[in-house]
Amino acid sequence: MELSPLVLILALPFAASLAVVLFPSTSREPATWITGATMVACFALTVSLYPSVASGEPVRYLGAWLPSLGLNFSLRMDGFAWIFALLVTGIGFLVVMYARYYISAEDPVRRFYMFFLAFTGAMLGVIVAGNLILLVVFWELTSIFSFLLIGYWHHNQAARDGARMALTVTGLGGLALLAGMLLLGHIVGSYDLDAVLQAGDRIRSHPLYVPTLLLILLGTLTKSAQFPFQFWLPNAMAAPTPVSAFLHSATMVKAGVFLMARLWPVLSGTPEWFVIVGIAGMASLVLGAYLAMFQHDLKGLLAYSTISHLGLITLLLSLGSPLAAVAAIFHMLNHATFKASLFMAAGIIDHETGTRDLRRLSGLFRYMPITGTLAMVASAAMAGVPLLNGFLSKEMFFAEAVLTHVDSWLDTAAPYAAVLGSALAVTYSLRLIHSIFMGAPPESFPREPHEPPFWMRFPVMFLVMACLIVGIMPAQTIGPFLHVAVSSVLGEATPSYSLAIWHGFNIPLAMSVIALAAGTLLYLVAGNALERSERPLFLGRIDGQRIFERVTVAISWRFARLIEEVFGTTRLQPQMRLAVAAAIAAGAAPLVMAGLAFGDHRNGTTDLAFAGLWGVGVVCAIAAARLAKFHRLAALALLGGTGLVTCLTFVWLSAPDLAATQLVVEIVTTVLILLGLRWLPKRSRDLAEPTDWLLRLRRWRDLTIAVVAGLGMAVVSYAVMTRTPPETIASFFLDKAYAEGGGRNVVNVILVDFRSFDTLGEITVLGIVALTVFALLRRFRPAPDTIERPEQQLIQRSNDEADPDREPGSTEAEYLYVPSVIMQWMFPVVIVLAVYLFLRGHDAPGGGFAAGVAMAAGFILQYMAAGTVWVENRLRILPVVWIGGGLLVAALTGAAALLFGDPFLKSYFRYGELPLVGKVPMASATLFDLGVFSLVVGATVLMLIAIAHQSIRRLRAARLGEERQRWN
Amino acid sequence: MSRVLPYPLLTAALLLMWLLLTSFSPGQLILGAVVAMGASRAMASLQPDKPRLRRWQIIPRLLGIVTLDILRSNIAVAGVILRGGGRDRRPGFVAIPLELRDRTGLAVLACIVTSTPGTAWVEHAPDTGVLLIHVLDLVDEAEWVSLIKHRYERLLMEIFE
Amino acid sequence: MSHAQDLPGWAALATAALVLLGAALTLIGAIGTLRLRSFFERIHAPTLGTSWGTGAILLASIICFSALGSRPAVQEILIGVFISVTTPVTLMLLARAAIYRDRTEGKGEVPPRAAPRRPD
Amino acid sequence: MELTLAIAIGALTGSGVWLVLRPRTYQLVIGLSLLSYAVNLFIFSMGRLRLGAPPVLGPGGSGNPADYADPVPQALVLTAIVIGFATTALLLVVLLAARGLTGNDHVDGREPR
Amino acid sequence: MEWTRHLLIVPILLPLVTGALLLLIDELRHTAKALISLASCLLLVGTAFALMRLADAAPETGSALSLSYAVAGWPAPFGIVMVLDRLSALMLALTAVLALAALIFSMARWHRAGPHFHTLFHFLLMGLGGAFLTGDLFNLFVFVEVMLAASYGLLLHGSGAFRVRSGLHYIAINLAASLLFLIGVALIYGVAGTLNMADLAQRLPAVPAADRGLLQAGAAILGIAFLIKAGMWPLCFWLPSAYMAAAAPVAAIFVLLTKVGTYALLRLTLLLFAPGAAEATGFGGPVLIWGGMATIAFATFGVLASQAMGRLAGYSVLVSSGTLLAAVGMGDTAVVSGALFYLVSSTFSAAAFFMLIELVERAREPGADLLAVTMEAYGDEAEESEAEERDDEEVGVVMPGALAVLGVCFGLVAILLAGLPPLSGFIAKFAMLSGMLNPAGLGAATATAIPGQTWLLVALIILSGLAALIAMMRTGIRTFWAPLETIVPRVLVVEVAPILGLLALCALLAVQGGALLSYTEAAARTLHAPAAYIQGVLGTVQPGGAPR
Amino acid sequence: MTGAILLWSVAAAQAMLVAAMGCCTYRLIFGPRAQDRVLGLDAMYVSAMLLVLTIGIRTGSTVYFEGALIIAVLGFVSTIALAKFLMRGEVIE
Ligand code: NA
Ligand code: NA
Repeated sequence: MELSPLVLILALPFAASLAVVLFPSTSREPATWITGATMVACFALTVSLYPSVASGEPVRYLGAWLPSLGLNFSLRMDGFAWIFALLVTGIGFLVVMYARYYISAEDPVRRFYMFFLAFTGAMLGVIVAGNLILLVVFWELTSIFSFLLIGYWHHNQAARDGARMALTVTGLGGLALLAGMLLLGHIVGSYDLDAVLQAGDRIRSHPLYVPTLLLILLGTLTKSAQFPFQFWLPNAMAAPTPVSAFLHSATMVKAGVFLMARLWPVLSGTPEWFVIVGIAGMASLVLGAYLAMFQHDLKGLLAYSTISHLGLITLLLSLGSPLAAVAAIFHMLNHATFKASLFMAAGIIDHETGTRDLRRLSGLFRYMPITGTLAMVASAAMAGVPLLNGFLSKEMFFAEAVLTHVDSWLDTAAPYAAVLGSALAVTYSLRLIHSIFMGAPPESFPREPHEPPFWMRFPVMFLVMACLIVGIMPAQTIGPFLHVAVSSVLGEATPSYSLAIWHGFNIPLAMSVIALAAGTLLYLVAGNALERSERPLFLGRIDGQRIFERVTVAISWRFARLIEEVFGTTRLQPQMRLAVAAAIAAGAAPLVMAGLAFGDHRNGTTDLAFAGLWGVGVVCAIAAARLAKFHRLAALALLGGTGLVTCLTFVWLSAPDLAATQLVVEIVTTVLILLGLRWLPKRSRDLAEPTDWLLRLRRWRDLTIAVVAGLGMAVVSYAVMTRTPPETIASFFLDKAYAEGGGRNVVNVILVDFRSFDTLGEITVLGIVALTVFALLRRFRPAPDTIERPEQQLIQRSNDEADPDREPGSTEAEYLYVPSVIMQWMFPVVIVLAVYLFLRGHDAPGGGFAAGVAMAAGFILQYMAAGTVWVENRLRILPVVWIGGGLLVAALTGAAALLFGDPFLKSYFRYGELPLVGKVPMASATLFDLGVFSLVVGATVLMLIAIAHQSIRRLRAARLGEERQRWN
Repeated sequence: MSRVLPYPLLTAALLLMWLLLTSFSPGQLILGAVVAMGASRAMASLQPDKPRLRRWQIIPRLLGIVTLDILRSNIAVAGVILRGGGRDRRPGFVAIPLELRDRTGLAVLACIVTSTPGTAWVEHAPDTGVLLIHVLDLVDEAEWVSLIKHRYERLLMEIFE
Repeated sequence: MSHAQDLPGWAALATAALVLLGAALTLIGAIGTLRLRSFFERIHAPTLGTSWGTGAILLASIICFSALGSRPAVQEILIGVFISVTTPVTLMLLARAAIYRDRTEGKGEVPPRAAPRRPD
Repeated sequence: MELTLAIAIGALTGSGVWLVLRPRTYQLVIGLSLLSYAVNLFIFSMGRLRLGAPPVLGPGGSGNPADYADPVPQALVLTAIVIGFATTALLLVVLLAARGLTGNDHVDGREPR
Repeated sequence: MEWTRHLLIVPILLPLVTGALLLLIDELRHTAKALISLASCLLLVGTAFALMRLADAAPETGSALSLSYAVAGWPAPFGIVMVLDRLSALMLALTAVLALAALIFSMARWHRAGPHFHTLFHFLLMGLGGAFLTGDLFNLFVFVEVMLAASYGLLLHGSGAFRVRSGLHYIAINLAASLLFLIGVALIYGVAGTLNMADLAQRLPAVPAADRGLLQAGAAILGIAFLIKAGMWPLCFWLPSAYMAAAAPVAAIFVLLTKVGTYALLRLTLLLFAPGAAEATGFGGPVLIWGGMATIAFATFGVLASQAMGRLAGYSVLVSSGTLLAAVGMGDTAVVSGALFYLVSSTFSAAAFFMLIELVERAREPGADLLAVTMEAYGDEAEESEAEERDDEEVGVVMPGALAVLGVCFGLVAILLAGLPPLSGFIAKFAMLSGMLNPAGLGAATATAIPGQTWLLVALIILSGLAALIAMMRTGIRTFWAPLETIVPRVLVVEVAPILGLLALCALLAVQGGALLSYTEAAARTLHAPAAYIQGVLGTVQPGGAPR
Repeated sequence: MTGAILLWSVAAAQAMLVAAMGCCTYRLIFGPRAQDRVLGLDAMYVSAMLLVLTIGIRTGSTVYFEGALIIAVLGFVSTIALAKFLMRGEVIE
């Protein structure tokens, strides 16, 4: 990025903002100086660009950002931007100077300057952005940093509320602006400002013009605090005064009118523009001025006055006439100067007296005559008194207001509104001056007020001087610069206008006189009433802030919660119901649309035994569903029955591998659930069958869903089974299994070779689950009613204790005395079986998985026969090692292929010649399967043992408890 | 010997099992031996009571007797069931004082009693040696006691004690 | 289903008969579990299936596969051995559990636990 | 055969769905187990039914591929069985933990009012 | 060149081996485990970026091959292939970076809060890697299961009543989804006879009309499974609680899990039902669009209604899910490109948020958030014991100025979630919206008017940003501004560093967004040219070179 | 002829075994007590094993043998777990 002055102007504030962080927070001087210097530098840079800007050709910079989306880092400074940049940096500098004295050392000074600088950068960005989206970027940044600045004293409830409200409103506007800019880009085909400014006719005639306009206006009107979004600005007065002086006179709120002026050539001139902008402007003008009169807070008065003056500008822009636009631009500058000085004066007063309440302030003039004089002059400018800059633009405004642009009631009302607004401005300006500086000296101030330090007062003085000079010699001072600004906005449409104090006796002058006189009269009549009024007349009940809060809370909180409750749930059953229903719908929709016919592909005749078998299976399943609530054990046994029938089905339909695997899994699952059942207290029947009709209805609904789901699966599976099978990938496997996979059991070859990757993933799942189960059970807390030994054991134990010939625990010993012998002798048998299943897998049903589960069942058998302690005194089973080792073996077997440049998991197979034995098949897949075996053993044992261990954990805890009792 | 082959008989049985499962080939013999030895070692780590077969010659006789008894009982019980549960039948428990103390012997006895339809092993008290069985058709209690004691227990005691 | 034709007649008939016998015994046993009135009677019934029911079908299998000549089929013996070793374990444990439950609930038909013979 | 199996799949699905819509955790476990049987059979049925087909290639890998049952769904079912087993175990343990921590066996951890 | 092919397996193999290896190391050797884990994760990041470069080197369309890797050496469509294209490479890189951040964060304390954290973590990465790379439907199921299983473990990591209760829901619903997945895959196999995605795409036109309904039913059921995982309304209610319940680093990596569903939908809809075969989709597109919009709407209200920050974060994950689903449903290249950018940005920001929440909540006065706490008022003693077991003080350097740093991070996250400039959230949103409004590119003449549903979506996306702004502002003010005396939390550098890193990435994505955007544009174009994918898979060459 | 007899009798045997399973199912569902259910399941396992053997005979294939063997060796594991649960309320102590 070359160091174009434009880039520098933009980058300096941000860079300085970051630089401020680096300085210690204890001292405020460096931050102040950096900020001031940055402002000066930016100001100087801007000034240096004057020659090129004055030539009429904007200064440009183009950097690439996201060219494919039309978002470029394009900067563009024309006269309008130039004068605004000057205003921002100039007033910025003065505010820094002022803030140097204003911000107390107890405040986090660094943070203030950081945000202040960043805000300045963002504001400059809005001004010089040459791309609509880039403009939005900076626009949003101004919202964010203004939020941070307003909330600077966030220990204050008011500051927090003000900041929140400001960001909510301007954030909403910003997003709308983004949408509007997107539409504008869509209409124009470019986000480039130059291109957009060229495309006025296309924009105004486009069908999307109205939504575009609405969205953009939503952005600008919220930003400029225009009706009906004006309410956030008074609340933003909780900000430190330098912030108000900067943001709410020259920068933040000006961004809105700035953008309206910027896009004025392409958006204005239509009835929609006129009506919307006009109403907003007029309402703001009058309403702001009216409400300003009633404010007791000094800054509140200034805030409403700002709304009113921005309304004036907005109203001017709405008119669509070039002369009005000139007036608008001129008033933007004028307002900035007098309002900034007034804010700073207000800050001085607050600073010196400790209050901003107009009712408490009085007679200050004798304590601070210089400040008082300055404030009076600035107020006069605000009221539009001749010889001051405010008067000039107001005259132009009056002149435009009386002209008829678009014939409507709005147009007719404009001059009256203008006079009314001006008169009210006179009233509140008078009230401001009179209430603060005149009258009796106050009885008590928090501290004795006196003049502020010179350099704190200097910025006010400077700005007031500017008001005066411009007011007296407009053409010689501001004239050329204003012309550059105006012509850069209006281009060829720039009208001829004259900046003079005296235009002769004309209607605008008459209006000015009326306004001044009426305003003064009003203050004389009602001044005291204003001072005593609790709230504004008529509109007092309409409290923007409260309405805002109510609406926000209603929409963003109460309504949101309602929506969350109605359209969401945290319960599981509705979620399951929805999932099932969605699946049914998803499956049914295409079938309904495309139709479904059954085929005639069949294998074998209906076998009665098979049908009977499934009669058993179905009855078991339904009974399990029926009994699962109160007869858990029965449901478990029935589940086992269903599983058994499933196994038999696999046998029946030529899938012995599945049968074997399902069988061992079945057995282990049963043991597992039984282990778990010990920790589930019995269900009592008191929460029994539903009697309530609603519950019954729900059960019927669930039953319907279940039946439909079942029917659906039945129909779909029948439809597929009766179709001629497609050409599948299976033939490949059948072809290659023996020749290239080295196994006759195709299913097993698929598992350990063709699709060994699936198997690797699958055993990982098993391993993960085992580890999870283990982890979860380490923190296991049983249900309170299961912590005690099971009922049976208690009874048996008490029987043992009652019998003098028996010792506690002898029932248990006796119970297993004979059976455990057989159970132990089955251990080596199971091992042999597991090895057999494992080695056989490649050629016949079996394989690592079935073998592993079988092996695990062997271990469990021993645990059941003799108890955990007994087994673990004899066998050191390290299930986690089995899991890790198994995974490593499987993974490394697969990875070994990489050494040969082959892909992962490629298997090698050959026949080895062993003495005595002969040809022995050797497949690397067997090694892989060994990994599977190891993992499965480890995982299964880990899960089962982790549950089993809870029983002895409980014993240990009980023993600890007993000991504790003994010691106490 | 005992460290390498802690349970020679078991190892042999497991080897036989392996060969039955696979095939009687030299390769399987070697493999089976390895597997059987490994399994026996695993068994050894459980340190079960080591049964001593003192007179294994009697085993075939016992087997024969049991097979025939079971066959007979099969017919009898099938008859009972097919006759509709038998109203005149008198089921009941029989307590038999056993002298056999060897756990393996008892286990074999349990298998025999249970496998024989019509008798069921219900409860055995190791301290007293009293065995409680349930009989489907109990005609003469003493006959059942002597059947168990003389027909099976005696032989088992000869084999194991 | 060609293998059925490959079987020598005697083997086929023997197999058929044994299979029917085994299945019939098992079925009778199962019917027994329905018909017999108390649990301790019912516990006798399944042993029909586990003893000669299984034996007959295993024998049928041995004859069938030996005759088919695919292998000297004696491995079925293993099934017989394991079934007759493992089923009793279940039944023993179950019977014991049942009698304890009956005793606990005070059902009169079961005898109390045998008292030890005290040394006189 | 096809009809029988289709009905079986349907019945298992129906029972399973009914149970997973019930409020007790144990019902959920049993229901998901039944559903996984149903799904396993469903996957299996997608390879079409073969009665009496040789499940394993003949010695030396001989045999006409057309005579064999489709091995792919079988392999998929095997994987599904394993994963189903794992998840059943997990759900069971979570159920136990939830029972201990929440004091009831409702799937939501609290009894509805 | 050949060896680079093997890089395709590394994102799966490396975490697998690491996870397994860590199991063999004693549980008490935390440092050793952490270091191995970290090293592996760093390697993974390197690999992912190498893969991204590899993928990006491929020409975009035409006869280009997507890179494929035949696992076990069996050619597609019979064996399982891993397929690398720009999209999968992007997802892998995203995974790796996020994993690194979450892993570093967990080093402060979480990795010791329960057994085998690192192993589970790496298995999760393995599942993610496999899911993104695989070109086989059933293998996708397997890897999704690996991912889910690990996520169950990680979600329950640390235990506690709320966690277990949410875990139960999470597991139950995902099990149901997995069953649907299986049904869908099986049905597709039953009708089309293949599992390979590319092969399936190729076979589709040849499927007889009579079978088409069944095939679509299979695809639709599969779609429901993905939609449950992606969190589309009304199948998404499990998500906020689950994510809220998870430990911070776990929740951070969980942000990716919903993206797997979205990824699969994107991959499959564009591969199987490419724009050319529009009639084959039937209802897929509208369901995604309307469902996505419903999700955005619901989640937006959820964001507003959330008191606890974790819940807010959960709902904002849902917002991004809905946005992505709707964008996928629209399917235009420009929209998909923007959506991919959005995917990256929203993932980073949500992950950073989840990690931040834990640190921020340490600063909360106890009882400051009573309402939020009542939701967790379930477990009582369980939490105590958790504290007990965790009491071994975390080791590491304490972060100075913690509160300020956390505040800045929070603000940045808020900006990201609201889609405000200057961070990547804005660019992402802009790219998507721009794509929606200018499907043929900015300035290109559009013959057809933009349909109403697009307008609705645009509005929803913008409004969801506003809601996020309001909610985050409310929360932030309550947390950082309102309390009179904030407890300065003890925050370690290793905890803040990953958050800052992710946020810095978001900033970088904004500044240098062009690079990623041109990548996602290329990725979107590749996705819209399924022929190249298919050819790359089915015309695969063995890495070893030797024919079998 | 003999082949037909064999097939017929195997089919009949299968029907009988299935019927036996049906009887067991009755006990499984209706108990009346838990021990009856366990007994029913145990008997069902045996019938299932026999059914596997008959399928082997019918198809002339030895590959189904493993299934039967697994039931013979391990089938009792789940039923003894159930029995022990009834007796002790706990499977592993
Ligand atoms: Na018996
Ligand atoms: Na969390």
